[in-house]
Amino acid sequence: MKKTDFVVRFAGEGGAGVVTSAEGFAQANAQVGYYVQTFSTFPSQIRGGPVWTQTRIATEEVLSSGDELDVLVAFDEYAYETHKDEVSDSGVIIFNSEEVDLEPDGKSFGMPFDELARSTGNARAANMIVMGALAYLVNIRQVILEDFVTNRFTRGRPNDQQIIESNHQALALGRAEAEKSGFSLGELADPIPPGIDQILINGNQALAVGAMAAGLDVYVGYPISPATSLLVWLESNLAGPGKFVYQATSEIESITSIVGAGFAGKKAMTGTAGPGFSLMSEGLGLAWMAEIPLVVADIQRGGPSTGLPTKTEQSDLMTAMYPGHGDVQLPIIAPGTVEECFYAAIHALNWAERYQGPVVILSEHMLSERNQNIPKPDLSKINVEGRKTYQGTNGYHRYESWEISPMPIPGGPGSYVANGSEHDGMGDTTHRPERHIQMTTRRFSKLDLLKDGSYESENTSASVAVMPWGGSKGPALGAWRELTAQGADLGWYYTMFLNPLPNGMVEELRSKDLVIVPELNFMGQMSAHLRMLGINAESITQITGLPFKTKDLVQAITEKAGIQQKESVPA
Amino acid sequence: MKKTDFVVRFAGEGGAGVVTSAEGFAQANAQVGYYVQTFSTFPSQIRGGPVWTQTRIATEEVLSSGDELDVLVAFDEYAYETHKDEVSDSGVIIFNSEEVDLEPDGKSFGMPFDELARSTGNARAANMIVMGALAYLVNIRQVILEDFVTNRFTRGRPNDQQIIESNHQALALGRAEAEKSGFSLGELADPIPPGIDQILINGNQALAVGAMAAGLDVYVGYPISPATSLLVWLESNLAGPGKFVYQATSEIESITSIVGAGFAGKKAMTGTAGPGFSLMSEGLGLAWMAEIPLVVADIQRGGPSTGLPTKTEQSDLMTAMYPGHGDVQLPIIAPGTVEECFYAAIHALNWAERYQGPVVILSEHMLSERNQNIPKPDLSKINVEGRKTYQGTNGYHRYESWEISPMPIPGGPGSYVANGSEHDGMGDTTHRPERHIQMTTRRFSKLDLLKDGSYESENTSASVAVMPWGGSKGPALGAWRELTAQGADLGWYYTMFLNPLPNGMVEELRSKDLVIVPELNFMGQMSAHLRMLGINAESITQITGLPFKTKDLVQAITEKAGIQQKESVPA
Amino acid sequence: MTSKNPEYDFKWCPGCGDFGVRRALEGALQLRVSETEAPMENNVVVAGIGCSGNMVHMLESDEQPYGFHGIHGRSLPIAMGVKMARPDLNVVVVAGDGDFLGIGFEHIGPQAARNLNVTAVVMDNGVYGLTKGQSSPTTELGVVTSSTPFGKAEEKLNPFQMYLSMGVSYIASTMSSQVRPMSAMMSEAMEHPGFAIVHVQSPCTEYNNTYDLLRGNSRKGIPGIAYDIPDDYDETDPEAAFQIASAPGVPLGVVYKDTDRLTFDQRIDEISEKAPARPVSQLLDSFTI
Amino acid sequence: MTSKNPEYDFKWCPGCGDFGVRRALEGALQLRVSETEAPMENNVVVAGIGCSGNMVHMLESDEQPYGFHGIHGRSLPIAMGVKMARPDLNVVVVAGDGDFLGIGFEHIGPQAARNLNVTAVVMDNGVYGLTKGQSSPTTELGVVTSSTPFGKAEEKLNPFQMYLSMGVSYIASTMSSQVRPMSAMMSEAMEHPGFAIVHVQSPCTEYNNTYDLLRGNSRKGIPGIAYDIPDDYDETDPEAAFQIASAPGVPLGVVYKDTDRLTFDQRIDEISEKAPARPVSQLLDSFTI
Ligand SMILES: Cc1ncc(C[n+]2csc(CCOP(=O)(O)OP(=O)(O)O)c2C)c(N)n1
Ligand SMILES: Cc1ncc(C[n+]2csc(CCOP(=O)(O)OP(=O)(O)O)c2C)c(N)n1
Ligand code: SF4
Ligand code: SF4
Ligand SMILES: [Mg+2]
Ligand SMILES: [Mg+2]
Repeated sequence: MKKTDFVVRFAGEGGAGVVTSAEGFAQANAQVGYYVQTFSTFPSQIRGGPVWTQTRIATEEVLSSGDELDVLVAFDEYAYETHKDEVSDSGVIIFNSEEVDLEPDGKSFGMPFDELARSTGNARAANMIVMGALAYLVNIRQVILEDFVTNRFTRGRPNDQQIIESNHQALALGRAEAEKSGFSLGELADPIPPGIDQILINGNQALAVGAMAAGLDVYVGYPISPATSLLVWLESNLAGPGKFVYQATSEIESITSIVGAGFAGKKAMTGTAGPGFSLMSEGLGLAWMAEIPLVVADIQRGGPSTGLPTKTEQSDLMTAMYPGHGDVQLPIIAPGTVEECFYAAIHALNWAERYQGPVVILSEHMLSERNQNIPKPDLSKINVEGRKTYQGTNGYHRYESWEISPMPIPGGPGSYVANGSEHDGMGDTTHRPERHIQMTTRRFSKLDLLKDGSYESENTSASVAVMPWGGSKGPALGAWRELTAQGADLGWYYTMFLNPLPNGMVEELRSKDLVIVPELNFMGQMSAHLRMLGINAESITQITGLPFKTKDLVQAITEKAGIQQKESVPA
Repeated sequence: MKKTDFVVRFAGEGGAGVVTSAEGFAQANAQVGYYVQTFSTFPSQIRGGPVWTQTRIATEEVLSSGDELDVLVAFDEYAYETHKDEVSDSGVIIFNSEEVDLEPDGKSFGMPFDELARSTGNARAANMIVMGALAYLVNIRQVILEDFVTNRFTRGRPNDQQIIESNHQALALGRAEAEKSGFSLGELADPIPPGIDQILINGNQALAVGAMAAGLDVYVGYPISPATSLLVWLESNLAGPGKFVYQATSEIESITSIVGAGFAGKKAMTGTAGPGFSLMSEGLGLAWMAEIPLVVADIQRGGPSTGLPTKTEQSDLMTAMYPGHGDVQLPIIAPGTVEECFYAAIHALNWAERYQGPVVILSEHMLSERNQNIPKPDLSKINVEGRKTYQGTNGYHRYESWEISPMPIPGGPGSYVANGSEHDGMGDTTHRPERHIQMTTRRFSKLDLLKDGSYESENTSASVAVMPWGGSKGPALGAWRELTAQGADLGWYYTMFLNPLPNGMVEELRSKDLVIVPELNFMGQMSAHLRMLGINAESITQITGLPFKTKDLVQAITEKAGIQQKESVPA
Repeated sequence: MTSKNPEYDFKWCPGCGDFGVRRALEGALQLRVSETEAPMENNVVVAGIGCSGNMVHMLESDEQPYGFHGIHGRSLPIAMGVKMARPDLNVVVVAGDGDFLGIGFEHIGPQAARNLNVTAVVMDNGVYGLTKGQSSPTTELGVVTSSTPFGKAEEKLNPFQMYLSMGVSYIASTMSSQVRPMSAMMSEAMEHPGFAIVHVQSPCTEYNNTYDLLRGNSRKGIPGIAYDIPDDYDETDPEAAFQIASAPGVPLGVVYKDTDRLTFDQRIDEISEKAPARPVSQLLDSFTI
Repeated sequence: MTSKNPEYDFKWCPGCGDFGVRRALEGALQLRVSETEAPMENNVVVAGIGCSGNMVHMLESDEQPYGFHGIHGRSLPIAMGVKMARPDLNVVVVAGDGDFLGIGFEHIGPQAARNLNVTAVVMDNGVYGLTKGQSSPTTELGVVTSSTPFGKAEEKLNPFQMYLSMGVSYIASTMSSQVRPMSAMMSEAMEHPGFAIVHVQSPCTEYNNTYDLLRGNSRKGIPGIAYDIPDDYDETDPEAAFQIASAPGVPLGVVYKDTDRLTFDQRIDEISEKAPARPVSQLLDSFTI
């Protein structure tokens, strides 16, 4: 039987070509219809430092970056030592024999990456040497990589041909080396091209393009890992009349300036990570109170405080929901895949306009850096919502009604005062009890407009269900499928609309004996929220700064569900 | 039967003597052993504006400011119109006939406050005119007020005698006027002096003195209602070598500077209200992460955002518990009475030292402004906890262990880096998974040291219980007593230690069919937290900016408990 | 808007300097409406938190500008959001010394560096009025306030030196009693291409009554520290401006003016001309495998 | 502390200016220990967030000062807390241009007004290093960075004018390659009674390599903008200081020094002498009915 799935990790010093090899290999295979996913971790230091990128190639959609390695490509000694234990029993290690010397161990083979590259006359072709070797190991047709090379280096420059040839030669050399080594991992099944247009994109890029597809006008952000790439990408791409993108001096300036832009009629957004989100606490309360549409994308990293800037975690849920003092509860959309990052941004901007208030997107380091081929969104099918603006004459009182009402835009009729103090219909400050009751009711009633989100549910008759959120969706789905295949009676629930939860979902979940929530935090934040809603939920948590492994979840779910089944016997 | 309870509201323009009359009347009666409580509301404007203060006098401890008025003292027309409907059927209205003119309505009588005052040769004696009249209405012995006057104005100044006489005269005139009016409310029973030393103090004063009793060294605060009085009072009273009190430039400076002071070995505190608390979000996360002892007193007001600065609310619970991004959950102590404000401060400072981290005191506008006579704290009985500091030699790693460990103090041995990034034993930044696991476990394990708090419980066998928090304790206790007296089978639970809840309390509450939580917010924040903990809790909420009335709670609890009883029949 | 609104119950104390500032601002806004023939709704007043900020509710014209009464210290970034979203609108900030120069201080420099085209009216009373009399950055060293019972331990901030070294491109100084000249300054500031600050000495009769100090009081033999900037003064000369800023007393007039700098929105326009505005479909295509 | 700590994995890039600053600071701290005979533990280094702030983990002496690696932009108020809690300790802030002059800008003025007796070492590389090359307040107008692909739309902030107008009482300017003079400045700054800033041009070889620009490069025909402040310069003269601050180029030396002002802790001491220190029992008595 042919392999349907291939996991390779490239590891070495930053700058050694680790990332380019990994992403090149992914792209080459994506081009012929394989499903690919890459996951990278970077050190905190700027230049050099240990880097690794994992590429997974499969004939079906890839849910996670893979638990075990089929191949480890070790660019140096440290990389070899650090990662060798994650290679599966049947796996192979390719190491750079210029950096590492090893007794034959029946599992590894070395080749001189750079020497071979230089022999092609192109010192920068080391990554092609590696790719050639990999191609041999799982028997990927050479032409796939050759075509990739040809496309990439056909740039209309005089030396194109020369570069292409040297790279083809490198591929051949690598392939030959692998063949010499005598190792083989069998044959990777032919791709099953999805037959639709695809794009290869990472989570933050998808989020940014999605926001633009939803009509983003203004983006103000302050650099912070892993959200900086949103700012950097939009600085180059959010262009044209009426658009404004800028680097603020702090997150306090980011949030308060988009409050101003939202008030002035624009679709405005900022992006940040935990520390910046905490600084936005007061500004978010203002947007809620004054009813200003805007979106904050919190690309979560390890917390609290400065925490773990380059690690992944799902620990900002509580603060996203209750960002500050007083009665406030923010709408939250948390994408679980690279593709969902695109749609989460669209829904978030739509929600902000629809309920006239702030919306939080909770993404994650893991998604922001992940490259994946996804179906190319069909823009013609996307529903973009505009703001219900006031068109009448002056004398209108924006806040007069008990529920949502058209919003006047500066420069147009209906001038009022947007006010962070409790206010009356026209926005003037007041302390009358009846006004505080009316306005609070008004603000919360608007959340009901956002219960139209969709959710996934499978085997809904089961009394125990699995319900991950965000980036833990992939590994959890993998584990659920595996357990279900083994005959376990487990329900599956998933939504990216965390608050408010889609209509009907809460009721369904309340009927379960147990809802198991895999999440990457210590407190079990999502299960706590579900318990608040009267759902009997428990978390499976992990705080390693890395995504769940499917096999770990299979075990943890088995235990939790098992325990529960026993307990529920006497009842 | 004699009256055991007397509620009078003084209302008029700011500056007209409303507050002095109310507090003077309270103090005079407190001096002879009555239990008194005053509650004031002020307008947002600075000078003038409508003010009212309510004074309650009773022969037993006063739980709330009182639902209905026995007497309204209206200094002007507006005051009369605004408050007259809150006077009980048997009540009386005294109005200033110079400002209000009224047809006799069988319920009100007027007298010329200022004219009468001037006739004593002391134009500032109007408040004594009023007190004299009040004394007659409930037959308070004149000597009580006369002695009060004598004490207050014996200041060793040449004209003391003259002032005292004019005031005595004013008391007599007021009494005579009331007698003329023909009104009477029966006789207030003689006081039952508690036979212990008492002090008359408001919530913020009690909190500040309590903090000093616990050894407060450093206070840095930024003005904000209703917390400003903490700063102002401490600026004058937190003095002496090694003490530091200062007005910061913002709440961000407040919190980060006390982080520095706590790190340097001091008992440090700041005070604020909602908007300032939101700005402290990032700083609080730092204190949690770096494990720095400090206390933040959040004197809650109406929220969110700038909200209702001069109104009372209990809506900062969620943000106090989850102040920012990442896995963090802060200890919270919420006083429910003026007396508890004093002890809450002591416990909070003790907790901060004991678990080496930030502690939040959640007080309320309602308590901060309330004057009440309370047993004078016996300082000899107070347990003040110091910090477990490191005394060894250098090379010590503060964060090495999995649980709490002695803290080195700058200037002494054991230098380390206090770090807001995830760190190793000596405080250097690290990204290793095992460290994040260890440090997170360490930080949360320390919360277990704080479960020693006490809690009140009555009729614990009942399946339905009432459990208020904070300032709603008084009215809830009144309602619970009334219902219990009527034969309802209701349990009573109360603690000021909201997080972590005292040992055993959670287990007890889990055994209830229903825990009813009266709280002054919209979301029902405390009951949500209890549901997270697996307790079947529901809230009774109110968002008028005013405290609960006992009678309203009696009704609401009856309904909730009633509903529940029906439902629980089939089971 | 309160002239017709009983629900709004805040009032300034009798004699508060802010009354004069309000009259001046009302005048400048009216004038702008009549001169530009753009409706009053093209004006946005962004207010800080303080007695001063309440002005946004108290403008008594029938036609009302838009208003934003935000959070303490953040009026400038909110104003930036409004202005960069709609450069065609006239955006005016009204704030107190504590709001603008204290907790909000961090926002002045960046807007000066950008030359954001808004006008800020700062009502400086050297005290925190709304919170009842604590010291502010412009309270003198040693002064006793409710929060400094033994005297302020901090030196007074010099607003004009700050504005100059930050590069604010229009700086005017006046006092609340000078309604007409103040109103003219405000009009000029709104016209000015760039970041303009009208810094007004606006006495707090309740906690820091400086009327005599400013205008002098012959009966009490108080000289008065406010003085008119001489006519021959060159307001475009930074050197001269620094001298005035460093000298004692309160100058009345335009301290500094630089009309040659591009405004933030102009710079952003220049940039967007360089920036390729590609439709979203093209951006998606760029990720084609 | 990293010389002996494998767990700490951050490294500066080869050639980073911060290496030189570290050597200078290590020297100044060592010198202080030997001169004052107070142990190294009497020194506290409060770090900002950035490549620069990582210095707090990298001091390679065996005896280690205390360190605080806090949050972005808040090193000054943390330092104030430490200093006012323990005036006997020597408190040093190490931070980058973004941390100190950007998000943390609001904290400089108040500390200058208080004359807080701490030393701040600012590593100015005109860029956000740790986040990989975005513009900072000291990035020149029009410069292209990863966050300003079409050029920065904001004028550069002039740190020295800022420090002067805020009233910082000791201001020195140097560059990272001048280890010995820099170390001497740091020592003097620690000695200085009041708020001292040592502003260091510390090139970022990865994103903003200004070595040639600063020191010049004859081969490339680059003159070099750093120059020594002449010996006859009067560092106590604010006028002169303002001129240097406004002139082009990077001065090397002490720009301004005022040793006559009281420090914040001295002022607070004066106050506490006026303030009656009453025992808690007495305070309680004052509330007796
Ligand atoms: C974050 C926050 N902190 C504190 C306050 C309380 N507060 C309201 S106004 C004010 C200062 C007012 O002083 P100023 O800005 O000078 O205005 P003024 O009242 O003197 O006109 C303060 C501290 C607040 N509303 N928000
Ligand atoms: C609140 C917050 N916002 C953003 C960041 C991300 N961040 C870390 S360092 C830094 C700026 C570093 O620049 P600089 O202060 O100049 O130091 P350098 O790295 O250049 O030495 C930023 C924006 C953060 N850690 N915290
Ligand atoms: S307190 Fe001062 S600033 Fe506020 S309204 Fe009264 S006079 Fe004006
Ligand atoms: S990025 Fe720049 S500042 Fe940071 S370590 Fe490298 S050279 Fe130094
Ligand atoms: Mg003021
Ligand atoms: Mg920098």
